[in-house]
Amino acid sequence: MPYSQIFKNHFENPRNGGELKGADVVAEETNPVCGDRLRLALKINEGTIEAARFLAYGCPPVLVCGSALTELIQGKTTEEALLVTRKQLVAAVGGLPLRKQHAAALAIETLRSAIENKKSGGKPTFPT
Amino acid sequence: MPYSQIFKNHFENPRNGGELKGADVVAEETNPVCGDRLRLALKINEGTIEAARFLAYGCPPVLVCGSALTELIQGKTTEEALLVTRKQLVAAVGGLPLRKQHAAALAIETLRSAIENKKSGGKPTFPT
Amino acid sequence: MPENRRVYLDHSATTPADPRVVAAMLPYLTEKFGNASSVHGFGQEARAAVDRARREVATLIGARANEVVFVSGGTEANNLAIRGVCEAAEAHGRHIITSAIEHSSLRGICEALEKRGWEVTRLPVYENGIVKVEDVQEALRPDTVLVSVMLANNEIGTIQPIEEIGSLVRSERQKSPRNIWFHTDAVQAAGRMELNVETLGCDLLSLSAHKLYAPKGAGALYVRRGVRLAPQNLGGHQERERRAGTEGVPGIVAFGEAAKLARQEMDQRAAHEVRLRNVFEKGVNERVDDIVFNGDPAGRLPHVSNISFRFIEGEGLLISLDLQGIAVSTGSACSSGTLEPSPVVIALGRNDELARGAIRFSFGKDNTEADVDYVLELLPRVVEKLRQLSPLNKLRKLEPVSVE
Amino acid sequence: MPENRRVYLDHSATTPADPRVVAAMLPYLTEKFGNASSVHGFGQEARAAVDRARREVATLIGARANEVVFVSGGTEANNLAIRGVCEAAEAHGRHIITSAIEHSSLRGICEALEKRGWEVTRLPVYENGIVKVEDVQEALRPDTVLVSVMLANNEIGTIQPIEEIGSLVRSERQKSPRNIWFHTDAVQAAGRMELNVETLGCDLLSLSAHKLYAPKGAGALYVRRGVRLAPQNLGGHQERERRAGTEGVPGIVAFGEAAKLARQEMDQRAAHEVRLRNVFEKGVNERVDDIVFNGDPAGRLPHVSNISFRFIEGEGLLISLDLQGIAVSTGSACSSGTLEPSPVVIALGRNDELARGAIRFSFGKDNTEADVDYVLELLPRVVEKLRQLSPLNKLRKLEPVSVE
Ligand SMILES: Cc1ncc(COP(=O)(O)O)c(C=O)c1O
Ligand SMILES: Cc1ncc(COP(=O)(O)O)c(C=O)c1O
Repeated sequence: MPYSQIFKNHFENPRNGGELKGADVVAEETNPVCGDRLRLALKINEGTIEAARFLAYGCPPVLVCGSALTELIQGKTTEEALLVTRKQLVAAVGGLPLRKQHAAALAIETLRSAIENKKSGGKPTFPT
Repeated sequence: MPYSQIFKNHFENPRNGGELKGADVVAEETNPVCGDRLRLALKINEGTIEAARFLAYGCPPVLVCGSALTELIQGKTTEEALLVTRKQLVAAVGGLPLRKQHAAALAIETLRSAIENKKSGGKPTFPT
Repeated sequence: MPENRRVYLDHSATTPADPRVVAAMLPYLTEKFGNASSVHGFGQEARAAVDRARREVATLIGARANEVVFVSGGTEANNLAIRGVCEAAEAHGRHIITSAIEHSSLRGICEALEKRGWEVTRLPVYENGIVKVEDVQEALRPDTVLVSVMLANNEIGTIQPIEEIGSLVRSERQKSPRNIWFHTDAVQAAGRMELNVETLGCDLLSLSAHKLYAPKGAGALYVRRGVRLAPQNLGGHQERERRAGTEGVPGIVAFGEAAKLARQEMDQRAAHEVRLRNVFEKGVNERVDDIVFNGDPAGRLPHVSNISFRFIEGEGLLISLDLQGIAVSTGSACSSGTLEPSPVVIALGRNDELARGAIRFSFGKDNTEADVDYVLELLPRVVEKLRQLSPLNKLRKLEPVSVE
Repeated sequence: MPENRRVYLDHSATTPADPRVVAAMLPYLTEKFGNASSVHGFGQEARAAVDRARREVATLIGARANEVVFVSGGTEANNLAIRGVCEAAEAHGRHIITSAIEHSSLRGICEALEKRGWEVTRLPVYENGIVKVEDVQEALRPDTVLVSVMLANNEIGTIQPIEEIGSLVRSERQKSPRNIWFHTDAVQAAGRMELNVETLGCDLLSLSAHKLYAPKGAGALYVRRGVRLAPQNLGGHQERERRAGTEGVPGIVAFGEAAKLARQEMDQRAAHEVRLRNVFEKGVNERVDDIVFNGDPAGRLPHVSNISFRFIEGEGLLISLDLQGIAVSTGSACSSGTLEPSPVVIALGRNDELARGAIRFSFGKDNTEADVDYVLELLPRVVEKLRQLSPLNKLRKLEPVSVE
């Protein structure tokens, strides 16, 4: 397997996988090119992300980025979470080959969708 | 080496190689395409080939055919010798690959030159 | 990397070299290392070994030894066949008929020809993954110079009606004497089913050593006497001017030995593999829901099982299994690592989800029932775990599996 | 076939695999047999080994790993280089410059290009067997897209002025930015002399594994970053889209190990071979008259000695020696068995007789002084015996050896 130990660890023991009961916001984004799909549900209390859960469809990096992303953002304010970059996420999964970078991009995009959705007070982009 | 045992035997122990002192006739033919050269010297007594000697320049089949030819014709009358075919000679050396058949052809040709030369009472085709 | 047990179920991608094959090959690395083009004893020893191997490979496919051209592998065999025939026949026409499920090498060669102005008809394979002879008949044109349909597919194992296509092409040639040749890629089929170039009626046939328990680095192209073929690797007299380059003697010797063993053990290998596959498929069917089997269940090679697992993606499943020491593949070996859904599964009329969720399990002569038990124990758990993490999983109870 | 002693003096034709190389390779035949394109552990293990080998081969020639393309041998490397560059550069010109003494593979490729309308300038090599840089300069035309001159010749071992030609081509490219590439065939040179693609200034460079104590069946083409190269074996993503086909992992691993050993042991091998060759050449010179040494005595690879024996033909000498267990060659390995006088020796200005009487003795790292003694003992006898049977022998005392 051409991935790092950190990657494999996330893949074998994904953190925060599943639905989130009583989520404040849920976003689901797909990569139109390859069909990868990430769903992110957040519980946000006074601007702080108290809980995050993900679901992933796609190649392993999508799942792993979902897992790592939830760890990165839990406990952060939404402002702080918005500052998380694709590069940081890639580092958090122990690196990704060039042709798998799009998985991290999808994760960041889904995070933005979720938070911006919340900010604008809108409905979840994809209702549970 | 892609040759038969008989072939190797002739090659290692050529019969009747060398010049022939007091030859009645000497013929030397060359293959103009590849430069192979065979020289045949005969001692002929009352129509019978009493001795034959050869010299060869060219790939091993030329030498081997020279050697085998002298064995085939010694003791034969010139008429009988003229009946020796390329096929017989090839058989006598244990077979030849297709691309080496020309060596046997050269040997037969040299034999004919020698005998015909003698018949017409002419000079050796290539004086010693 | 797996800790304990390792179960290799990817024999369509490559096979381990048989110890008997390695033993046959070893002397040709060291003491008998001559260049087969050398005139001296070292060379002739190598030449004799190459000739023996050529006879073995020829026998495996019912050909004459001098109709076998050794090359570096299946991809080169396909290149030499297609590019070689097309280059030689160009003046007679620039139309090829092939199938929608050829190996990526054949696919790539055809695409390159299209860029140079050739026309390529790709025959459909329908839901069972098998070409229809009527379609070949219909696709034939006066400017068709080559029909190339694989003998058995590398992803789903389906066996194509080569004999029928062969007689079609032959009768076409008889109707009006012309340049039209029939090639079949037998890389997957060789060693797994009876092969005879006379019965098949093919003019060219590709083989690869590493698919039948010989090392990677050797292959062969059968070229029927009389076929006009432009060599592709130029500049030497080897292989009767059809493929220049110092012969890869050790690989060729190994290929010969492997061909001999394949011929001798074919029936027993096939029976063994079918038995394992049946246990496997029955087990998966009982333990995992929302799956679709791909490829005609009866008209398949004995060793392949291709299954689409809904709601999840093949690569995730592949890697999850790999972490347990189980080696399988998604799509064809060459294209794994890229994100395209398998064109073969798509050609069956499956949607993208099913294509992306397709996994190939390919058994080999050395797999055991214990291997199958191990996979049957782990596979359902791994599938379930991934499904639990999939946003598509919610469709699970709603939609029955439908195969469009 | 030889009875007792066997002395192999044909290392330019091929070399035995080094036992260390075989040991490095063996695991990749059996346990580590994965397909390097497979995503699972078996595949990644193979991939990692291929990458390591790529680095070793790159290091041998001072290149970056990703500039090394693995192929099946030196002939394929030359084909990929020449045909690949020419196909890609066709629009810019159809003129090639090469030398009169290239290996038969390169010669064959150039002849094929000529048939398609390309023009080929073949540079002379003069009596010493070395190309003159001025001749390259003079041959350059606005439509020249490729210069290909071998690094060291396979029959006489002469080393060509590649650095100078490299800077010439580079400065040509700088004068007016254009498509002109420089290829060198380093198949004979690799492992026998220091090689660095930066110093040489070449854009492409061919290698063959079996010339440096690895098995036959692997080779490599160095392709400098930025060179436009049309792939020749199509239909797969391997080798960064430059050479399709399942990688011949065992052969590649062996090649990598052999490249490492060649780098480490180059100086000592070269010194050993030069020592043996000097003893040999001195001995022959003392014991046999009417001979001519071919190729620049100083500007040669360390291991080759090429001698024309007057009045006799090479093949007879070759076979006579073979019957004593001594392996040598006439002409290049590929063309032996045909009757053409060596084009290389002819290119030196020698006549047909000298060309046909030329024998190549090529030493290797495992030859010993005893080997040389054995040959020195037998060679004069064998030569004398053949001369006694030669109709040309009568010229012996009449004409001194003359080298036109
Ligand atoms: C059907 C088919 N054809 C051709 C090939 C290519 O053969 P090779 O791997 O020897 O290049 C393969 C193997 O991947 C195959 O399965
Ligand atoms: C200079 C040169 N180039 C190319 C080749 C061809 O390499 P291979 O034998 O690997 O096809 C050879 C070997 O015969 C050679 O000596």
